[in-house]
Amino acid sequence: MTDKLLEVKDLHISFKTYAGKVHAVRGVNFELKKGETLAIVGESGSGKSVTSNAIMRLVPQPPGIYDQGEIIFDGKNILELSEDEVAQIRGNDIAMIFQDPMTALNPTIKIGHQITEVFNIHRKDISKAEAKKRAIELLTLVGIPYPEERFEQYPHEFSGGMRQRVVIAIALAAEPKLLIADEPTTALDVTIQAQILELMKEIQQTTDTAIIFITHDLGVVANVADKVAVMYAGQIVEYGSANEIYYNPKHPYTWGLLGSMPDLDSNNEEVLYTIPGAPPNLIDPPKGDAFAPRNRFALAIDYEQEPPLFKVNDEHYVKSWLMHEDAPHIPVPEIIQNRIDRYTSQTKGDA
Amino acid sequence: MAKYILKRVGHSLLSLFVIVTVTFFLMRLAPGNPFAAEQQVVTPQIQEQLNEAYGLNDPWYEQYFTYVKNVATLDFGESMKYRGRSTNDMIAESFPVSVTLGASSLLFAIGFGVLLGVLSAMYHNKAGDYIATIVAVLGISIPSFVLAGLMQYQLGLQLGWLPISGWKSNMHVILPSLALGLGYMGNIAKMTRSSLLEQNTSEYVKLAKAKGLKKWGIVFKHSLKNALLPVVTYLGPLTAGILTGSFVIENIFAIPGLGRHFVQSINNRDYTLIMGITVFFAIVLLIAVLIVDVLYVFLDPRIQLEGDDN
Amino acid sequence: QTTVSAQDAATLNLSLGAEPPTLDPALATDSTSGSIIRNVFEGLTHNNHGEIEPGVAESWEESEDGLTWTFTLRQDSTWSNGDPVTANDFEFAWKRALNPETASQYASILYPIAGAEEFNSGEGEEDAVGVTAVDDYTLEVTLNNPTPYFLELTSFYTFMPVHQATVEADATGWAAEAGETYVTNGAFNLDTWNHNSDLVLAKNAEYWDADNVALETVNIQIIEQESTANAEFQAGNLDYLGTPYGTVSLDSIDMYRANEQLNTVPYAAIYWYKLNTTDELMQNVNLRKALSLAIDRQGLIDNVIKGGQLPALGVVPPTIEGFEEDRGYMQDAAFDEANEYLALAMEELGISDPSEITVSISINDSEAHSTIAQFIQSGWATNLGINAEIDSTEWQVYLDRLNVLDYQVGRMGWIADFNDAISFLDMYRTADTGNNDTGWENEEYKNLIDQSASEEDPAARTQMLLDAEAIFMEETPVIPVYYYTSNYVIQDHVQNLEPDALGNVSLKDVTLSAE
Amino acid sequence: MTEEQVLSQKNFEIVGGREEDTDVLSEKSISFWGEVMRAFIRNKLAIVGIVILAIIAIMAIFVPILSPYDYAEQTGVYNSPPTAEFWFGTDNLGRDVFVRSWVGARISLLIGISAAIINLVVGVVYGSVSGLIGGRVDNIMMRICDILNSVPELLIIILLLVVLQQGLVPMIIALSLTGWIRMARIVRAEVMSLKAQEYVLASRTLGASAAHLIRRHLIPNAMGSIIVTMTLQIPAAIFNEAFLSYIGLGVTPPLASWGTMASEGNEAILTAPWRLLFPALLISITIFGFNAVGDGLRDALDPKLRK
Amino acid sequence: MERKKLLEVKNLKQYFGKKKNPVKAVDGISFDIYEGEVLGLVGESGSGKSTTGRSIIGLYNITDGEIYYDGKLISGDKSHDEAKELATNIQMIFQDPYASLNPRMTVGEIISEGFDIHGLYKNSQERLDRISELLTSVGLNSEHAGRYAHEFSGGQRQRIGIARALALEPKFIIADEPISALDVSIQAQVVNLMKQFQREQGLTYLFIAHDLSMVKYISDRIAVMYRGKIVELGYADEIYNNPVHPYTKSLLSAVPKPDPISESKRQRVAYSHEEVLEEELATHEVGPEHYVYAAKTDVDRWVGQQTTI
Ligand SMILES: Nc1ncnc2c1ncn2[C@@H]1O[C@H](COP(=O)(O)OP(=O)(O)OP(=O)(O)O)[C@@H](O)[C@H]1O
Ligand SMILES: Nc1ncnc2c1ncn2[C@@H]1O[C@H](COP(=O)(O)OP(=O)(O)OP(=O)(O)O)[C@@H](O)[C@H]1O
Ligand SMILES: [Mg+2]
Ligand SMILES: [Mg+2]
Repeated sequence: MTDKLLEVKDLHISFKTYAGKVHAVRGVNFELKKGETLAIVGESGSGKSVTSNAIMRLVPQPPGIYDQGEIIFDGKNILELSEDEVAQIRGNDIAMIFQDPMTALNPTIKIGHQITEVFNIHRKDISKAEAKKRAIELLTLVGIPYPEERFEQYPHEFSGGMRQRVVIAIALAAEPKLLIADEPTTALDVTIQAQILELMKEIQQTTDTAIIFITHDLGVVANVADKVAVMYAGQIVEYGSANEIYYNPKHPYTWGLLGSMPDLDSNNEEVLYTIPGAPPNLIDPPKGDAFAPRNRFALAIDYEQEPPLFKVNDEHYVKSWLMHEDAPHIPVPEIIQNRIDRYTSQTKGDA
Repeated sequence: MAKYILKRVGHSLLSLFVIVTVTFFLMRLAPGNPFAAEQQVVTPQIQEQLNEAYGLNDPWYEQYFTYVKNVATLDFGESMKYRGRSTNDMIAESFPVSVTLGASSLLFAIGFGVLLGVLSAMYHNKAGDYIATIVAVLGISIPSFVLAGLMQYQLGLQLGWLPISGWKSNMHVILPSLALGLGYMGNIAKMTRSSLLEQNTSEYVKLAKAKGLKKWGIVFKHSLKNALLPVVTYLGPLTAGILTGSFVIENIFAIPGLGRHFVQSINNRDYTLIMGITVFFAIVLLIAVLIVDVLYVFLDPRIQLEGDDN
Repeated sequence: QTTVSAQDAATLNLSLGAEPPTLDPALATDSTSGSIIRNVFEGLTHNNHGEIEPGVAESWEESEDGLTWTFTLRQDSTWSNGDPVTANDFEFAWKRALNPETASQYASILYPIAGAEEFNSGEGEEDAVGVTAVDDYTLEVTLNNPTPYFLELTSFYTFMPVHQATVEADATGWAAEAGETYVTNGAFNLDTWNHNSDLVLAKNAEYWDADNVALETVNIQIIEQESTANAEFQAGNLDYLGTPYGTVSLDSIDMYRANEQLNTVPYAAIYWYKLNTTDELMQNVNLRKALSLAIDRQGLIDNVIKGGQLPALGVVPPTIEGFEEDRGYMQDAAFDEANEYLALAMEELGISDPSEITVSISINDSEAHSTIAQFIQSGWATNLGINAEIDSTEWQVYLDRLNVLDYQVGRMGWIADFNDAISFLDMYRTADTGNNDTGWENEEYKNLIDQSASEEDPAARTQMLLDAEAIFMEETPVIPVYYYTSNYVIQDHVQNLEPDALGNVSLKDVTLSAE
Repeated sequence: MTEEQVLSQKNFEIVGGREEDTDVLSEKSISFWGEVMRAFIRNKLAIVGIVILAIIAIMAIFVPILSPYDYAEQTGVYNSPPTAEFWFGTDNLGRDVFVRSWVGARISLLIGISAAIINLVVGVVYGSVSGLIGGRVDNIMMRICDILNSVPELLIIILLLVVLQQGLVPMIIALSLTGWIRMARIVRAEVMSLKAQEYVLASRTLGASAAHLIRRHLIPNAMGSIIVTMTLQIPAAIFNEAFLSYIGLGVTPPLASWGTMASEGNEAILTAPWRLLFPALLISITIFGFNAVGDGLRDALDPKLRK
Repeated sequence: MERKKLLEVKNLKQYFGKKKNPVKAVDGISFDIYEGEVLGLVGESGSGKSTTGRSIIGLYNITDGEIYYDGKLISGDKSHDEAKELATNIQMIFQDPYASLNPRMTVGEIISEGFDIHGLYKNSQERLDRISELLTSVGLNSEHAGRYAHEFSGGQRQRIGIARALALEPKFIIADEPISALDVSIQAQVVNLMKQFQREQGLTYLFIAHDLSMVKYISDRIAVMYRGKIVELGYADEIYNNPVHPYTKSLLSAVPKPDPISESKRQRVAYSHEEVLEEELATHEVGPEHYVYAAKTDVDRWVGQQTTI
């Protein structure tokens, strides 16, 4: 109980557009403990960013509307706080790293100032000199060489990877309890991505920060996550520990995600597993299971009724009628099973 | 930087040369002459004397050459209409007046324009936005001579709050500055608004919010400066234009500024004065644009001056 | 501000419609400059509403043949730098104005003087010019012909003396600024000249007649926009509005008349439409007459220009002696007669329908001219059934067009420099005369003008000019429209400020009553 | 357990995906302009602007046809304030200011729209050529613009009006003399950024010529800015016409434009204020209308501001 | 087996910016592409991959070097007709499915743009048939021709891009990161489609990507670029199993794997660039058709290390 840092309950968020009301988040539940990393995966438009922005109450209003639900952080419902109280939490208790390192920094303000600004806002007690010292420490921490010189430079003098590190440094400045990273590496090279991931893990180990990590790259998730939430069309369709999701995936959408990316050991003769079609229109979400039209194993009921969250085990929940006892047993597709087997045998072999 | 400026000055001199040439020929192609008057007491002989005295009988290339030489030495000679008065003196006298008027209306335009722009961006699509936008567009919509006339009549004559015309005290600056600045204010407000709105959807503003900055903090510490960059580009030529005087406003308020000289010199075919003012205006414009470009480098660290190899 | 200082009490506030182009008497060409020069300089004589009174000259004598004038100068007239004003200053000034190097545009006004035109044209000698300082206080002038208006001319600004040493020190710059170098001899000194903004005249304490000068200070604001000047007058910041210090604009006349503020006095000036008699259409005299007769001048005056002007049915204004009465050349708004002439004209021109005639009225851009042109255009259309177009061009272009006879009907105004009929008639002596612009000439007319120049008997001379005018009106190379009036408004506490027939004001005589 | 009962075995048959469901596009094809239109219609100020302009256009078309007075007709009622007969009063020649105002509307709008069209054609061609070719050519072309901007416009206009005689057409040409530069600059900037777009590169890899690129890709995509600029250049031309009228270079009388009427009325501000008021009001309202529409279009065209 | 060289790139250089201080986007690279194969091009961001592709297709005036297509020199100044001719042989698929389709054109117009430029299918029925044929072949249907690109999802858009590239029936296609901007679930659709065309129509690809796992999956051979140079080139398996250049090793070590256990054990190999004198650099064959571009001494050292591991 005590180490439960964040709890999201039945969160519904929609956007008013003139095409209609977009139901971007449709009943999301999860919780997060101190020092834990939750990865949220899912394709574009599935509501990952909206969910994470909601935690900092950054969903723009208008057009966004918090329809329903609670976000309890440190015992307080973020959605009910005043604007000033939320501002107090932002950047201080909860910090965020954005996807695009190229545009997230103000191009006309020196890097150093963009970091020390956090102290100006939240730690009025810290002197200017002290703030500068800490900023330089942070730059060192995120692995930026010559931090004193870099402190005085502008964002355009930094490479993409370095800018992303600066963004991380800003996020870390106030030693937040929760760090939300919204696709922090999507725009980066694999090598730089790997460095950033290492950096984040390292920091987490020293500061015991909880992390919400948003991505659509399952490889990255495998690297960082303790728990994984797979989102589809505004809902979490599969939720569980990383091992469960990777080695015992149950939801056909998760299969699709796993199967569609080859790995370095894949046989290039075989055809990649694909999820046909495109995600549903969230203005008028389909009845039943939103994934059904793209699901080759869709059941008749999928078109009628929304599936409940089935529990596979304590660490694994799946929102699919396939988990129903009456449903036919569908084995994990071969290509994915093969890979799982390969991984697990390797592991065994190594062990 | 120095190299860049030098290069720019070079370009400007070239432009100046072309401007001088074009103006010279335009001017001489236009019918009329500086000595025309309704009561033509000027006999052909006298006309001849005048032409001789002002070198208007020389072949065009000689006259052109003289002009270019004058431009090079920045001495334009004596006005043809205001006899005995040197063109340089006339510019030197009237420019400070225009600068005072221009600067005060610019100050007004920028101050209120930015304020209105910020207000309407901050209350985007709310009442505040509509009110500010309407004020801005109204400013743009009223011809300055109409506005000037109305203010003169209402504030000057009817209410007696401010002087109607003339150029004597600080009070005399107020009405003309308002009349001159209101339109620019509207434009600046509109530009600030749209550019600020653009900034507000940017990622760095989101990051600033995520840092815990409040609404106004974000505007003043982050987005406003960036939003004003396009406004600064607009200000370059505008400043040059506004500082070199507005014929309409100066005429209505009887202000001894440069703008009046400019239009009158053309009407009078006062060749030396036309030339002097044109060159002067071009120089001010070129300098203003240069200053804005250099200023831009300070405001926007991303800009690398071409020709400035680190 | 509870107390009004003595200074304030003797201050007059005026406006000028433009910056005076020059304050050098020899170079001035316009009434704006004249309105200042007249008050800071003093010529041999004063023109007090047609009465020629002594100025620097105490007395004068005209020879029997009217060719020699001898002026005796007063000895107490001094320059603002203390030097006495001498006959030599006049001789110098006049010869300077005539000197081709001075390039004075108004030199021609000195041409009645013997040898003047020759010298000015570069053909004669300076010494041959008929003006001599016999001694310090005696000036002798020899004329080409007896010139009845010569005495009046001596009050004109080109005839003002200048201070030789000053002018020689800086021939072009001496009159460019107020201050030491601007040495004058009039009732006022130029105290301040903020170019394009305002001038301040201050009473000249050394002036010989200073005791009779009431004003201490005259502030003259330069205000181009008529509506601004109007507003300033209504706000009480100007004491007078009217020739030559600003104008009562067309649009405000009604208002001032309604307030019973408007004053109207005669003005030796005419507004006329010149006709290009070399034009295919306009060479037809009957058409010219038709056009002239078809104008409702009184209607124009009453409804549009409203300044109490007089319909011009001749070319010499009634301010001029011998021309006071209507000469009966034609009727105003004689539409029937106009149509008769038009019928004749059409026959001659081989035109069957008036609508085939299109006349182009050229004007320069100006609201007043355009208003009048539109009234006349509309009148011609309704009364004659012809088409009229208005061709409005920029001022300089307009003058150019008139000069080269590239027009059909063109507006012009003429203001007499001296109150004599010749001022209106001389320019049509030949087709080449500077201000003719109509291409018209008439042998008989020319002869009459030439004879009048040497005629010594004033009555006979007037008759010659009347005859000339009759010929002119018969041929109608110009359509007279109206004789100007000077309209002015004035604050109640100002007295003795009224423009004369030439549109001049003498500030020397102005007095103020306590408010 | 009620739910359980509903769930029969049949419900759990595999029926598979309905791929076609997801690939189906929305019923109605929404073109880019359709989208812009929708955003535009939601902008209240812009709609006000459109309504204003529509009313003015309708009045300008019909009033001179239906009015009992001709615009040049001198009724004999001089300087009358607004009455039941003369809604906007009469002027110093006794003409009906109402009908003159709407004839003036025709002239001013004609001048504004024609000048804007000339600016459009010249500016778009110049700007897109300059932007597409780039490099030295661009540099020279832009310098020419700079120079044109610093030669006194009035001098050029006077000369032009002299050469071509004063009138409507020379007026329009005079007003577009430097107006196109703004358009050219904007088009150039757009083209510079558009030409790096992948779809332009794609077209180039297909072997497209410069003319093809300009016609098919660059201009259509710069259209948004072009239209916005144009809607803002119309009022600018109306304004400049008023200025030229003020310095006496307006249309030839008895024709009226708002500019000539306002500048004449300006002199009568103390005595016949209606002569200033109505044309000035119409100028202001129209310019307000164009600005509102232009701003609305700009907002509608900018997907970031579109909601 | 004698393979036919479809494309030969010799010492290609592409510099940008000022003469004095140029950005050397591509700095002297040489490689061949054989008919029917897929050559994968990987490397860090900014290493010059896109520039290479664009130089080949003639979007830039190359600074130096030669490019031969089917034995014909295609680099250097070309007439408009030659450029058009080239367009029928080489086509390109772009990275960004949003930016690469003109938002003001319908899908049909986009696909048929090449026909207009080349004056093909003047008959409107033929043209419609061809458009619908192309749409069907990429898994869309002919009714989509009248729609605008923004009405489609990313994957569908990329298929439209492919259809456009195929419209002129080229033999060689440069695919510049055709899947990086797509959702994971949709990447596979596109890759499958591209492979299908390779099989069915014998297309040759230059496949540019930074996702090594996808590149390895689709490519026959792989070239690794680093700072404007190709540092390693060889068969896909060879590169993967026997990387020689430390940059390649570093790259491989950084590729994430959807496997938590191996991820938790993963050791990233860092690479730090060492400046080597230009003259010392050369291409060395370290295995069968496996080339490394480096100084001789370095190569020897790396190969030595290779065996010891
Ligand atoms: N400001 C907004 N206005 C309207 N709709 C919005 C807005 N922000 C998000 N949405 C909608 O909400 C849905 C979820 O968006 P969200 O950004 O959370 O997706 P995501 O999972 O983060 O996708 P990505 O991987 O592309 O970042 C989308 O359908 C999007 O269109
Ligand atoms: N048109 C251009 N002008 C100037 N520099 C350019 C231009 N195009 C590319 N560059 C520069 O050339 C270098 C190589 O760019 P290129 O786009 O080829 O890299 P890339 O390998 O495709 O990278 P990415 O993976 O980010 O697409 C970069 O440093 C880039 O900034
Ligand atoms: Mg997102
Ligand atoms: Mg690239």
